[in-house]
Amino acid sequence: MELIFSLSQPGRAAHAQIPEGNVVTSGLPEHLLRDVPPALPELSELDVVRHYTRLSQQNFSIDTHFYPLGSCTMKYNPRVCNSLAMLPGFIDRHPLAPEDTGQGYLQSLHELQELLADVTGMAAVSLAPMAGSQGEFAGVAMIRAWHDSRGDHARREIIVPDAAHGTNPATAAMCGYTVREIPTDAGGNVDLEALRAAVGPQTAGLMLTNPSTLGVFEQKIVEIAAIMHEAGGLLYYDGANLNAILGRIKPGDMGFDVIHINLHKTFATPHGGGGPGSGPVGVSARLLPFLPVPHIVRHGNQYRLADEHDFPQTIGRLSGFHGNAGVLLRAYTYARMLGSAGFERVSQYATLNANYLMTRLQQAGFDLAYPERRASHEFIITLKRLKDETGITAMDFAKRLLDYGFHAPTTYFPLLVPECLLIEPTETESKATLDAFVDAMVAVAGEARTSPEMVKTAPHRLPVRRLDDVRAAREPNLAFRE
Amino acid sequence: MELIFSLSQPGRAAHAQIPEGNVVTSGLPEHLLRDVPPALPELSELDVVRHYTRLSQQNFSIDTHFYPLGSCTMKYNPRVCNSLAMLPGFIDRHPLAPEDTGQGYLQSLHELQELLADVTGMAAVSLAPMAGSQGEFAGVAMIRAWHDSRGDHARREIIVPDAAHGTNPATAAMCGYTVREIPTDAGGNVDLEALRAAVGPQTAGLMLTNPSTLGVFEQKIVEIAAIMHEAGGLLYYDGANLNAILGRIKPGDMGFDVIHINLHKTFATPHGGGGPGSGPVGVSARLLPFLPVPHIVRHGNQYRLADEHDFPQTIGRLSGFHGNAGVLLRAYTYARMLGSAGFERVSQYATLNANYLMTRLQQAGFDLAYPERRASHEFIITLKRLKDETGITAMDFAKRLLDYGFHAPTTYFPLLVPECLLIEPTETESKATLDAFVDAMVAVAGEARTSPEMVKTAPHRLPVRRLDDVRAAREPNLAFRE
Amino acid sequence: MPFIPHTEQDVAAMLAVIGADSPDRLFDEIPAGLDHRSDQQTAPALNEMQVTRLMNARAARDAQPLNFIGAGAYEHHVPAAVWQLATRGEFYTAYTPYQAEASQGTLQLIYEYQSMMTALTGMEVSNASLYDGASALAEAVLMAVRVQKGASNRVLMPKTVSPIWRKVIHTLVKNQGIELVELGYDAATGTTPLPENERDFAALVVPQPNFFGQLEEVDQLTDWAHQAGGQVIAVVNPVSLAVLKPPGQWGSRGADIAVGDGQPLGAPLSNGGPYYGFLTCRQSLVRQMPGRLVGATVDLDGKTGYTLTLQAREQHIRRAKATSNICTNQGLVVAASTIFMSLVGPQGLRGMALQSWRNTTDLINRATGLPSVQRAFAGTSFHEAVLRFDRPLAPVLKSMRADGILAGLDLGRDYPELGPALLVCATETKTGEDLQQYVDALLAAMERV
Amino acid sequence: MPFIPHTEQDVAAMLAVIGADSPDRLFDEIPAGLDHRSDQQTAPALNEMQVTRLMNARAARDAQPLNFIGAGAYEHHVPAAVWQLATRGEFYTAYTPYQAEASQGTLQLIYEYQSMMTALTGMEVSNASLYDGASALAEAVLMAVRVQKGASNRVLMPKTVSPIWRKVIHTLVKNQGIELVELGYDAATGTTPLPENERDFAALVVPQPNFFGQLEEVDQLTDWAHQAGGQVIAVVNPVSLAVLKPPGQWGSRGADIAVGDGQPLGAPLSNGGPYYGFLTCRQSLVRQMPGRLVGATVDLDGKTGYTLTLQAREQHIRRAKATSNICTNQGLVVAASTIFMSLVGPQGLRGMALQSWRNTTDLINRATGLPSVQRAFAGTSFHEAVLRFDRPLAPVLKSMRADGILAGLDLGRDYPELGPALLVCATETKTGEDLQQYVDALLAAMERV
Ligand SMILES: Cc1ncc(COP(=O)(O)O)c(C=O)c1O
Ligand SMILES: Cc1ncc(COP(=O)(O)O)c(C=O)c1O
Repeated sequence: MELIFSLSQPGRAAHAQIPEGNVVTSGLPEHLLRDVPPALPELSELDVVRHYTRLSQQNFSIDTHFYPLGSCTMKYNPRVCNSLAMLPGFIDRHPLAPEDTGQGYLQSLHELQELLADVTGMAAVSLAPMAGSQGEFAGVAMIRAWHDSRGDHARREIIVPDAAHGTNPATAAMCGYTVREIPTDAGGNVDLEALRAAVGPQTAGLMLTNPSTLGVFEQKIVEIAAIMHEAGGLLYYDGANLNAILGRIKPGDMGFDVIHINLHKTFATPHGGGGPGSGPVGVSARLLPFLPVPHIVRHGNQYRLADEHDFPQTIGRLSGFHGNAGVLLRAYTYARMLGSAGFERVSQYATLNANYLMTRLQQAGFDLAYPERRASHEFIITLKRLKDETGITAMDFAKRLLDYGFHAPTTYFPLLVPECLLIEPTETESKATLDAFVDAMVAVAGEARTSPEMVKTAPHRLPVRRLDDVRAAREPNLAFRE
Repeated sequence: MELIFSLSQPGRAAHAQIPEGNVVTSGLPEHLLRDVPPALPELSELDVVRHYTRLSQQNFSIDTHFYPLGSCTMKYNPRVCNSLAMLPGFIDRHPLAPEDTGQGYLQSLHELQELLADVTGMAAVSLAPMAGSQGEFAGVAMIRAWHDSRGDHARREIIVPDAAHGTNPATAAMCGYTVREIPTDAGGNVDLEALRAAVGPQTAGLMLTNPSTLGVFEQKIVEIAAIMHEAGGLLYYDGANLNAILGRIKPGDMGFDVIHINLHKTFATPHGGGGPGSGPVGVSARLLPFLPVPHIVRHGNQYRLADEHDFPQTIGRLSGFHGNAGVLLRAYTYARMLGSAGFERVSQYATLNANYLMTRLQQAGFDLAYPERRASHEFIITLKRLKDETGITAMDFAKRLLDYGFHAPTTYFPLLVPECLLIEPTETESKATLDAFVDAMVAVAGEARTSPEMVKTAPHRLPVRRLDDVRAAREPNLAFRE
Repeated sequence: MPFIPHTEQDVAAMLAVIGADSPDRLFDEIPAGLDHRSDQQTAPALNEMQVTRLMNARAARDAQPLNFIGAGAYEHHVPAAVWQLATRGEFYTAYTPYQAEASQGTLQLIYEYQSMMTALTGMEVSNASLYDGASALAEAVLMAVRVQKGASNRVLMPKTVSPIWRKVIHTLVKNQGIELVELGYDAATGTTPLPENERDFAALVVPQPNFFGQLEEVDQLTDWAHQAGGQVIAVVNPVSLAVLKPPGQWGSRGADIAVGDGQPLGAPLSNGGPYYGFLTCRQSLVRQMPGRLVGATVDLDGKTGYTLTLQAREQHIRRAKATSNICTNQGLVVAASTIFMSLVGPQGLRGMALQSWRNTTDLINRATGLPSVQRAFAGTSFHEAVLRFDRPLAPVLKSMRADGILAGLDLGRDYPELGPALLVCATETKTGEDLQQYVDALLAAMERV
Repeated sequence: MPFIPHTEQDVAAMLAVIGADSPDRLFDEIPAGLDHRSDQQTAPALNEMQVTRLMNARAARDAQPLNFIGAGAYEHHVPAAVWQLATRGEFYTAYTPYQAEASQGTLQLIYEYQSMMTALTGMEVSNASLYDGASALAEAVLMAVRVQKGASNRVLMPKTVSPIWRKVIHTLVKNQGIELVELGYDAATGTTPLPENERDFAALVVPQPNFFGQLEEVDQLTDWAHQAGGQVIAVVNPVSLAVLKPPGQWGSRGADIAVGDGQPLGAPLSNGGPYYGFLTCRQSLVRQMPGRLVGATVDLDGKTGYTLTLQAREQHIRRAKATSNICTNQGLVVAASTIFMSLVGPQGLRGMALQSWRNTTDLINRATGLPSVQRAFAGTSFHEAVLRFDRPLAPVLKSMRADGILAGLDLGRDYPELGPALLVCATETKTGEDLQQYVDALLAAMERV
């Protein structure tokens, strides 16, 4: 589509949006003023509404398409959560307003803290982190603060499995740690021998996703925790996959010392084309003093934001105010609609859907990465054989699926499975949708053999055909210029 | 797309929408109960959201396309009018709640009454009618009530020009009148001789649209009013085209006794795929006693709904409560954003756009129905010559325009111009859009000559191709059955 | 210039093409003396921020008390998805779907709506909506008289039909010489006895539940009217149809036409509108129906699509001979309603109906626990009921209003024969605490007055 | 089962395909003893109606007084179209646009956003957002140190940068051994003097307007830092940039990196989030940028399209060597912001900025009309300013709060050296009456305390 800038014309404006009065800048020092107005587009209100309405229609989204993107938990985002979070009392409140003006808000968030602590089996939860990755940061920073508080400055290393999400090693690095990668065994579990070999007095902690990004439950979790704790390190739980065990198994019971939760996955807050998310972090009792601030505390019927004065050992603040408050309200509303029985159902049906889809695809001739294993809420197929036979890559396959009206699964992650598709249907999709997806998968696999060229040049029915990523990176064009 | 029923499965439900508790019907008489549940679809919330989101994408609309539908005034519908009309205080109020709970609402509507009376030059305005056609009903019923109140029962005829909108004769009939049609002269005005010949002691009134549905201003309006009033009839103004003269000319000044206004045209309330609209009716002083009820009156700072007790001669009530209240709030908000200066600009720019587009199309070789006339806010082209030369009808032409991403103009109305397109751009469209539309018109005219088959079978780029209307009417299939 | 995109250069360029030296020139065909721009006295333009603040303040002033009024408009929960979807620009800003190929969204939705309404009422065909329940009943009356080919112009109208609706019908049909014959109700049960003395009539109107919330003996009434050669027009609350026998099954042949107000299916109370009227009927009457109809058909490739059909009934084709003058209907509310019905489904609708019935019953039981309050009628009431008091109502209502309760509708004006009588309604939106609050306020009122 | 579409038959059929006799069987790889379903104690499920009532009540309790607090979050009018469009399902429920062809809506929007942010800041490239202004500044600090290739780990941080932001930056950079060197401010002007004694540093942070609302001498500071061999990180309020000189033009070479919080561009105050951080910089630094970037490219037919690009900087490719660990960013708020900027355009943004400046100036003038209130600083303030009082602030604020006014932010805790000092802000949302109400409440407070 045309860029919004091409609709612009000097002197045009959406006049209803212009504040009254004609203010001149006299009184402001000349040398601090801008000489030409910023080149923002000049448009009527209709232009803008029409442009962005049409633009939106060029997206796949949960509200329009099945979106089985592994590791991303693209479940239904209840519409009511949005309306309630946008109520005037909530959206009009300034974050620095006195606490008595925000008791409804603070109570909701306090209850969310408690509810998350309960469902994860942690001693306390902080809602401060603004996404999973910042939750990881907070968690690893707390691990570091804990070692430091004990004078144990030698622990400079964080261990991560090779299947880990990229944010894990990146976060460890941001916390000043070096990263040691350990391999996965043939069954999809962490290689215990390698772990044993890796731990030592330099070990600060281990970051683990469970169920892992390979779509399987880490069966040796109890042993892993024991190895780690014996070595003096702490256990970090990447909660991106919490949807798989919600209401059934608590990370705290597996021995994790600190965890983050992606509310924009398990708690159904929208992904918004890239965010905002929220990554609350939960801790076992020994890490409590280090929680990020502000933290919501309750005194009888009153709620307030506790800060550095209440938590002198805190790792500190993570955001200008208090994290992604509006996202937290959405997650809270969702949680209340589920109730405890609902939590368990989430993991149960997410798992049922994944195992059903996995079985059907296997029966349809697809190769599973871990055929001997149960799927958690997601699973991996590998198209290596197909590629060897037809030249069709996982990416080609994914692009052609789009033509069938399905968003593609996650491709090429985790890195250790060749030509992989990581498929996560979530609990909110029906059997009928899964069956239709299997049909599309089978159809594309057929096309890979009968008309590979068509698959290689897919998609064909979308607003654009295959885009040239290489050119985008070689000749970066990152902004419109007249 | 699939029907929603095909997604249904017995036992499925959007559980968050089900009231708590399991109530049984014992206590209700068996013989008054239904034996099988109604065959409504059984769906999850995601199913519903996805279905209707996708379905919506199959529409053209102002928010997505230029929509130059003559007589319909498809202008931008400001988004804020919707949010404000949906504020809890407004949408939560029961229409029979005591008036002290609705003063904000009543004040707004009272101001709307005043503002509409002012801008139309009428003595008073009632907001009761729920669309233009009901406004016509109220107006003609008042004409009848007036004659009746004077004991003048002989007046059984309403005169309408042949160019009139279908609702005019239909309304006259609903009010128990017979309809006498009078012709239009070659210049697009009412044939004055025919009018003189038609009036008499049987004449109750004349219904006139001005500017007329031919897209021209009725130049002899002052004479027409004189003829009518001399004959003892009253003058009805169909305000569907008020956008053309808003803030510049008042129907009251032209001699009209009663008028309706389509708020869903001139006052930018949404058409919603067919409604709701609102058709306030304005009257000159002599018709005041007959106004429909309820009518909003003001006592100092207090507002209340006056009813039959206040207006004993009223024609009565038109709706179960008070008309399309939410539509009225939207119109009020819009009117306040325009202000009086804004009213005048509406008609000025609507007229500018229409005359520009008319000139450009004429220059591009299209035949105008009234080449000697100014366009009002709309104008007519006739494709008769094109049809004679190529066989392409106005309908074919219209369908092909859709492929170019433009909604078609009104076709085959008014009935007296052969192969006509009635084109109304409205004031909210930019020159750039009009120019692009001209390009499309020219392109289609070219195709009519070079590839008539393609035009005859258009559209080709929409969710469906040309639909078989004849079959729809011959073998009516009006509801889904398992 | 709010909402006008023209720049000065645009205007100049456009005028040049037209060959006019100023925009005013474009109005030169209009007789001099009609120009009245100068003396308009309306408020100055407000920008969006200002109008937002103004309307927020007014809406805040209208913050609503706890409501127990029904009487034709019912407070039900409306799922958030309903209006979020209905107000998507593609639905909100489309016109009547005259260009079918460019309007499949609206058209398929209406077809689905028609299907749902026929399912709900047990009738064969449904139109695409009328203005509201009252005007739909008026159209049904006109239709029934047409169907009977003018054999009679009398329509039997029970007093148990909403008094406001009866007034609306009078307004809308009187000019066509139709006579509405009022039928009284049984003082004990608040329902309509068989009007056995009536013979010459075109149609009998049968409300279920009736305005008092009482259940009428619809089978008997229907069979009686059919035997007497009249049509039967059912007036129903669509939510109640999740539980009550649908008009299509009344008596041995079913009602002929069913109408009602669609408001309970997803429209907020909203000061009384926009709602919509539904009208369903037998297949054989379809050509006498007022309003728009959508039908399924096929395109050039044989693919299913939807289009407006049987338009030869309508004003834009038939003009003075049309079945009605209606043009614009209540499309957007129909869109909301269709989404609403899809979301709540048969289970949810049944829950709404039964929970409303239970809450109202509960409220009645609690209220009649007070010595001075009684049920006005024996028999079964559904989700509304009439309470009779031993003292004037106005001060009681005022006292309860002061306690934050809208206690119900005072029937004194329309049914003076009932004495102090209050029509109350407690839908599924009310909790046990709400009911208690009602009864507490009532008790306090009785002590005060 | 809210949000779960499965019927019993579905479950049975699915289990049969899997070959499992119960859903529990699917969890049989999980070590026994970890199952903890029984002891969860959370509230029972609420249906949508119930949760709506609950949250409505809580939001109503949080009805907000008239607000004059700024300090990093600004109350501006947000056009209704902004969130109506941004919350359309296609934007609201899409993921990060990894499949470019199926995400052109989001991708083109981000490209447009990047273009607007570069226009506003006068810089060459913009990323697709970071979490918020504070974390964006932290990322800029890390980036500047990387750009300088570790030549120095010291970053000069004026005290005129928001105290909370400084704390956040400390949290986020301290583990990488970066030292934040605090620069004091001139007591008379509330601005940052040239830190002429500093030599060894990677970057100087320059806020404009600064936390006190005062305008810094950005040209001098920028040129000085560049001469000293450091990078310049601008911290700006995006609305002010409609009027103030953009960072790209500061001094003779312009700032190197510009960051800020995007909240004023269309995000409601919303208790502090979600907002977003923006980060723009010179083209030459693009490979050191944190966060996502969208670039234009072409498809197989040569048609323009948009895609995520230069991903080799990011964690999912670069892992421990990535420029940042950020993954999910604040996409939806960016969507809202892009729509916001398109709607208000350069004229509207200028109006917002100047009207806010005028209102704050007006407020300051009125307030300092009282004998006991003075401006804390000479020099020019923009749309915030500091008032100094002759008595303790807490009781004054309390009194004004009781009169329905949030009077500003008490600076006592973070800047005790200022004495009783209040940071106030009156944006374009405030009317003359609002200002008067403020001053009246202030006067009343002064009389009371
Ligand atoms: C396994 C895993 N860990 C961490 C993250 C990072 O979470 P976020 O994107 O919220 O920062 C993700 C999400 O993409 C993930 O899938
Ligand atoms: C000229 C004219 N008159 C009357 C009407 C009827 O108005 P409504 O559709 O609001 O009933 C219309 C609208 O379609 C019209 O164009």
